[in-house]
Amino acid sequence: MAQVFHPRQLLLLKGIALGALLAAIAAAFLYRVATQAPVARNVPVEQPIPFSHKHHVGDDGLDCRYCHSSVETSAFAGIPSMATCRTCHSQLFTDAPILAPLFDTRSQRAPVYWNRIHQLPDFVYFNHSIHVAKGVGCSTCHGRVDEMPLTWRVASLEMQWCLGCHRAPERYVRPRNRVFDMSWQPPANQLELGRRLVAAYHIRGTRALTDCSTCHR
Amino acid sequence: MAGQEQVLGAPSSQPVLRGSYTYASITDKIADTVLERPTHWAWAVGFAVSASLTVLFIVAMSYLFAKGVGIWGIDQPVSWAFALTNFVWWVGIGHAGTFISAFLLLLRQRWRTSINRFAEAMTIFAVAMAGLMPILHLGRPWFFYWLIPYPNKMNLWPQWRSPLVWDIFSIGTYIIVSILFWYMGLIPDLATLRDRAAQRWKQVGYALLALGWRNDARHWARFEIAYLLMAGLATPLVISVHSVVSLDFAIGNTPGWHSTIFPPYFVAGALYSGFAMALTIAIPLRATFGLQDFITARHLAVMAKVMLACGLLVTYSYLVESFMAFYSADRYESFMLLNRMTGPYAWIYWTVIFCNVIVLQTLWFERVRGSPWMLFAVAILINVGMWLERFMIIVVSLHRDFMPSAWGMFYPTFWDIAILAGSLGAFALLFLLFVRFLPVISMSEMRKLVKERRESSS
Amino acid sequence: MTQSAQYGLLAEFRSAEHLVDAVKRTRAEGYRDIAAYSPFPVDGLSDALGIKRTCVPFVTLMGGLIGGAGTYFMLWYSSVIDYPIDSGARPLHSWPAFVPPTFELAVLGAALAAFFAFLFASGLPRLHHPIFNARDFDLASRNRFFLCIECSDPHFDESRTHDFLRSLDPMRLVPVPW
Amino acid sequence: MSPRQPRREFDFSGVPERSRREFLKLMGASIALASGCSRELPERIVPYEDMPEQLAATKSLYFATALSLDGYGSGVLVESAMGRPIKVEGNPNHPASLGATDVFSQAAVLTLWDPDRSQTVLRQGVLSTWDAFRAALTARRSRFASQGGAGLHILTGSVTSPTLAAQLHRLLDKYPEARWHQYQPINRDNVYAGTRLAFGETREPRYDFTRARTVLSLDADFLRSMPGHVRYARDFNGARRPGETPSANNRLYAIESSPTLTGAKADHCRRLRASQIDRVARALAQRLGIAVESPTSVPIEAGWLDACAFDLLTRHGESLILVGERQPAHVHALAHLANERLGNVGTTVQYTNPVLAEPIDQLDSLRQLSAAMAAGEVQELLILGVNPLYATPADLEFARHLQRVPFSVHLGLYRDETAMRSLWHIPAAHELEAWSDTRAYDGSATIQQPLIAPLYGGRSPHEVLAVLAGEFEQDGHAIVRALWQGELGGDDFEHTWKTSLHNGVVPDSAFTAEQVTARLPALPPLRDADSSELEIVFSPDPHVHDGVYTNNAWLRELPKPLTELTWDNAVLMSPESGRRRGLANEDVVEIEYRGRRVRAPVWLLPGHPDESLTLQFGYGRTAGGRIAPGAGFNAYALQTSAAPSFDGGARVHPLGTRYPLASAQMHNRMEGRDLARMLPLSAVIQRTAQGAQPSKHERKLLYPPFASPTYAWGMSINLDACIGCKACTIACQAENNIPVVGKDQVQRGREMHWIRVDRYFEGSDAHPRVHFQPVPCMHCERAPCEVVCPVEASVHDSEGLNVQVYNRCVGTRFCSNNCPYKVRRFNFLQYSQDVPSLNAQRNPDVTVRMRGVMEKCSYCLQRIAAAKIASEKEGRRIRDGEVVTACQAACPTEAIVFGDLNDPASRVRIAKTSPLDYVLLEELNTLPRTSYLPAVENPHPDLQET
Repeated sequence: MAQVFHPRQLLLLKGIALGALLAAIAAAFLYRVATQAPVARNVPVEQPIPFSHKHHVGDDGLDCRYCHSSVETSAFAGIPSMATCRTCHSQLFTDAPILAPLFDTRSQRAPVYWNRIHQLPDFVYFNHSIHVAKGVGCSTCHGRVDEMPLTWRVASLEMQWCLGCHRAPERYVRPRNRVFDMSWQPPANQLELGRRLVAAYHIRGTRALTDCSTCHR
Repeated sequence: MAGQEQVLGAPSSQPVLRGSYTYASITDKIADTVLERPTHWAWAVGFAVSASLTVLFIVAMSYLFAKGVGIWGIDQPVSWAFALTNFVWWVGIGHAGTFISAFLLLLRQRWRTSINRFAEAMTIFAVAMAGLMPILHLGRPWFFYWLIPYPNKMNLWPQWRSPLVWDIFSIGTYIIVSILFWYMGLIPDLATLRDRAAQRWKQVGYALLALGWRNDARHWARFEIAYLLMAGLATPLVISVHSVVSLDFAIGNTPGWHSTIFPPYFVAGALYSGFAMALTIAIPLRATFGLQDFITARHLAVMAKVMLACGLLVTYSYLVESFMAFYSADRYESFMLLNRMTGPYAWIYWTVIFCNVIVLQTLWFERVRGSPWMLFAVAILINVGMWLERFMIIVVSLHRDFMPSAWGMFYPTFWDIAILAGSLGAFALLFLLFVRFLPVISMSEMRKLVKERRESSS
Repeated sequence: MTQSAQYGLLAEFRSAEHLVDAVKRTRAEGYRDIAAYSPFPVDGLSDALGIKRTCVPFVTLMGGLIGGAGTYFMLWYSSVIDYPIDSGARPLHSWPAFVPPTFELAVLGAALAAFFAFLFASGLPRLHHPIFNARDFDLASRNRFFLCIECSDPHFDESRTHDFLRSLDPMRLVPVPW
Repeated sequence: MSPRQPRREFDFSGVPERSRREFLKLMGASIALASGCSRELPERIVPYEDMPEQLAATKSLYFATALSLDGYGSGVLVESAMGRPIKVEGNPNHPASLGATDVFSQAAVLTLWDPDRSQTVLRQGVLSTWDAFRAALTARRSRFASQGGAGLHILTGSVTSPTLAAQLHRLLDKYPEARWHQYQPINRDNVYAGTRLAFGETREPRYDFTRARTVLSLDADFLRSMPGHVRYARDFNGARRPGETPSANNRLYAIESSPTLTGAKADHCRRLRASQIDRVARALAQRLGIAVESPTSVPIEAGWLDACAFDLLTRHGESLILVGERQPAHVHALAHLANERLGNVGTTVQYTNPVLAEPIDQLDSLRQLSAAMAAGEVQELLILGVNPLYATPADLEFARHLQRVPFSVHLGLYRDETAMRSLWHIPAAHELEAWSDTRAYDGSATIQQPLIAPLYGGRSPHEVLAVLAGEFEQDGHAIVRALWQGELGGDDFEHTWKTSLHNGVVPDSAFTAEQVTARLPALPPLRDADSSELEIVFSPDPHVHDGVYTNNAWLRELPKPLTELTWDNAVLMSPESGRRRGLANEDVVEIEYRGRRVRAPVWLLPGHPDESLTLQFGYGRTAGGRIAPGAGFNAYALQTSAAPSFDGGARVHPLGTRYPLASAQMHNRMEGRDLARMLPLSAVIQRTAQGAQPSKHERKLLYPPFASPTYAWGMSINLDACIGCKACTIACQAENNIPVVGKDQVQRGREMHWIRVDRYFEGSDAHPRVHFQPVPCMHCERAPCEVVCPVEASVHDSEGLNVQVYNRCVGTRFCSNNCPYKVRRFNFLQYSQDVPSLNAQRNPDVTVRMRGVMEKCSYCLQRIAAAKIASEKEGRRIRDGEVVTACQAACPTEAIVFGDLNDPASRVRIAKTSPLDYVLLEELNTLPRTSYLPAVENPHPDLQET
């Protein structure tokens, strides 16, 4: 009887097995990538008008609510109408070519299509107003927007990310008057402060905050 | 041929191995079925039929995935029907294989030796068919993995109190353990095939599967212990699996489901239908491949006896179910029973009773147990009867439960039947491939049987 | 040394009894690096070879315990600690409901452990082995019984061992090349 | 969701800024629209050019307007999400609504967004334009103007609109030879004729059930189909709250020729053929002391009539007799006289000026038009909002005569039968798209304001008439406003106008009661009492009415009261009549009547009078959308102008074939189970006096339920108040984006309604007692569905809601098997269609479910969440009544109460403390949060019904 396999063939076999394993891992990784949110995290997103939050918020000191006017009253923070932009830009930089779409919307009825950065699945009902009312700051979820020339997304917006705060709001809440403060940093005694604020703002307990019905309807 | 065996006298007095075989001749006979023998015409016909049904199965599954379970006849209130019936039926069939290979091994029943291999194959293919059904029946089958715990971005877990999760665990465990057990038993035989294969590709294939088995006494020592341990594990497992399957219903509150007798009732029913299927397969198999010396009339008779015992347990369960419906004085329970017997699906109830209780009684007669083709007919009827029994438990209980305003009927569609027929075809196809490529009888165990017979005769 | 050219000497026997007898005598002669090959498990052969008790049962037990305990812990942790959810007003720690999965995974753990312990203890898979170089060794999976004395044995001496094996009355005696 | 092209802004010149509606799509609203659970696609955001005031994204606005049925208006508040009208609620300020609605109002938004609506002007079936039509009409004007309008005929339905009436009158003033015809298939001819017989002048009877202790209904379905029925149902049940004031309970006697909800709710109901009711009315009148000749044989036991008459007489001034629109004028007149004798005029019944602007005999008007057309006198015919080719008596042969009209114009919502055969077809604006006005049953006027610009460039009748008359002002808003400026006048008109729009009622516009004196009318000879001839009774379909809603899928799929049929109509007959002819359900018969034949499937309805057939209008359509044609049979094909309501002499020939019908309830008996309870009033009084009794089922709990520390939501359903109208079902459908599944799926038992109204018959087929029971999710505290869900898709939240997480559901359906109430609904196929205009109707706060997902009543979770967020922002608890579920809001009789069980003062908590409170299938120990109060019957002591 002879050997079925020559040692060299065995080496080849082992190589094939290893290759298959690596291919499986690569496939799993590719699947992860392919099913990611459509707009990547931490990557600035191109926009039809290269709007800079850094300039408007960081340099000019505009309040968030000047443009996102319904953030305190409605689920949706609000995208400013073109008229809002033109309150200043009817005077400033009116000739700048990059602002041309701003005027085209009126003269040519060509709307501006902003690329959406923060996008939740359709079955998730996020409400800005209640988060703002309970002391969740803009920068907690949106990051230092005042330092973003083009805006990008800093949060994963995955369910486990939401749960991270809903399970322990005291780690994130801040005083209501600092909600729109971009530069706010959690103090050293955040946990202690957070617990006080949770009590003061009547933030519901973890069980209620992690109810499925809190976000899904 | 039936007459031929009659002259040998009562089947129970026959040996478990006929003829005068040596180590070499028995090895050659079994291995040649795989390696040498030309394709039998019956195999070819069976292959063509089962392959066509498998194609139908694939078409039906594709259409199902494209359109949704609405292509079936299920509705409110009967939202489970064929798929779950098939599931329970196939799992039950699987049970006979494990029972033969593991439980009888522990009991050192020598008649197990020549039938355990194909019975285990039957188990694996049946459980594979069964395992498909719960996935097919999901509304969103692409999310079936949500029933399995794994780290996920939603921080969610399965809901452990649901018997469906227990099902995933028990069916998953069952199929893995069955495959391991079967494969482990195959390793020495794969080595034999490796050593005897003439063509290079067969040699390579069997060599890879044999993992370098050398028939070393050390291998044998570990093999025997591990095999025995696996048998010891598989035995309680097989009991637990159909118990868990029965809990899919018994945990529910539907009258006709919510019953404490279900676990033993289902296990007995599983073995009953499993042995019926084993006979359904064994009888044509031995005729086609000339295995009458190994799968003797004795084997068939013993399996018939087991079937009789299980069938009587099932009959007892029917009686208890009826008695409890009356004795509990529960309005819904007694209505459920009355509805089974006299409602729109009464014909199913009475067919079940005919197949599973009346026909069964013929097995008391040695004449029936000794005639392979009569046994075959009985086994087929019991297969049908057991499928209908599961249909009765599932559909006839659901269609009229608590709220008369929500009562309804179930009418199967073409696609219901296509899935059932397709799964039968796929099962048969797998089995035919198994018969062609792997030894249907364990050669190493048969060699040991030859030795034992020699010792006992000397 | 001759060892580099040769793996051992292989004696072929007709029956299992022959083999057991031969093994006993070989052991008595002081050989330790020996291996016996048979087409089916032969009673008494292990004892004759002096094969020690195997770890397989212990590993199986451990596999079962880890499977069971690990599962129960996972069930408890996930439903009591990680994400407690009111499901049908059942207690978070619904131990009766945790029994079936625990049992199933205990069996699974044990079965996997048994299988892999068997492979590990047997040194499998090993697709290439010098013993396959021996002529007619394929009969070991059909009807013949073999005894191999390996060159690595301290008592091994080409001619002396050859003579000894000859004295066991084998059907055939062949060298096993590397 | 892929980016939507913004639509052009609509021109609203002249429309006040306040009601300016935008149609730009912002993503907030579209979040919920894409199929709920699929993978996300990149989205884009299209901002407003100028953001309208008040219109914050994702916040709904409500506008008051009115929706009309047969001309009569009912006030509604329409929810507008991002400028899209998505849901209709009742208007609490409106007398015909008091906050509730009927099924038609709820379904109006679906008609609005119906993609099958007519979208273009057609000339001879070929695409044309509004401008071309205007030119053509202007050209015709020179012809009829020169002849004083001779040859110009206008056909409308019942007109209550003051503006439309004024326009028509102006036109007739200008062209005195022109003719205005009115014909509404379901009309008030008999009612008005009855008042003319009794009082000598046309009056509108108006009932006040709050003061009626004994009510006798003669074929009058005041709970469900008369003008004002929503209000009547509320008032009737308001006077019937046995749990609160048992002794003040009212008693309802009903005699009906076709089973109705009124008969089903009656304490004593008798089913007679329609022609027999005249006889009963006379016998009763005689017992009440009116000098009529007593009929020789009365088809009803003397004891029954005696008891009824006794109750009517003893409740002097607190009783009421009302007669259905089907019955001939002299029966109405008898009832008016009887009411006067009983002292009821001024208390339980009042007579006002007619609500219709021109209360003519409509059948006669149609006859005249038909004759004029036949004679070739009609040169121009404008058909405004009606469909006479389909919905007119067959013997008038409208279709044939229309061919002789050289210039015919049809204004309608659909390309229906009339549209296809008219020279011109103009798409009509929906009531929610156009300015108009309407009057309610009591004369209260509502100015209808548009919620959205016409989706398909539809026109209102006002605009068409303005073009016809060549008036200067052709804009709907200006026309309506001009009229009311004239009516209301004054310096503060602007204020009154705005108040009227805001409140949905023009102040003080209800008609005041007129003085009347009744006289005994001359009674025609009675028909042969022993006639055994088969009678035929015509009736509007309960859900598609006279055919106006045949293309409304919600109404088509809504199970009809009593029959539970969906999608088709059927000939209704009694089981006994069916047995005599060897007929079973779904058997097709040919009905022969006055030489005309119609084939129709049979449905045997317990409680139907023997030897009588009920034929319902609205089906057998040949045009008018995608789902309207091809279902059921056309009852108009048998209707004649000689006997438009009922007649004898029909014959039925079984054909031996079958036509499958889709019934939503397959089994009609309770099988002795304790489901829908009904108690006699005496038992209620006794039980109330005893106080709460321990349940006969001992509550033993191995595990106590989890606490609901903040809110504990619960619902109480009063079966006594429930009239089985199914407004709850359709309101829920509109609110919760519940898909329509189609007839085939309903036949398979796959309908999706989250709240169904079970209907059980008890007793004999001839005289069954009828039970109604709305069944939403019970929200069991120990929910059987949750335990068996393998993926935590069905779980409890901390407020005790049994929530279904669609995006987690894998569709095992075990929960449904394990739900003893069978309230779960499964998307067996992809039922939610991705049709742009239907997507626009969807509620953005509710996930649209995809196939393979289980769903069920959520207690309107989205409304709870909205209230919770609002209250938390204000730092307070949710108030009782702040969360109103859709079913509760729609219910005309306030049968459904919802609220927080932790609040000791909440209405639901109080309702549940009643000793009569019970839960379904209590023995299963599921601890439902939804509980029931039993129905109560208040029989006359002398009448022990069998």
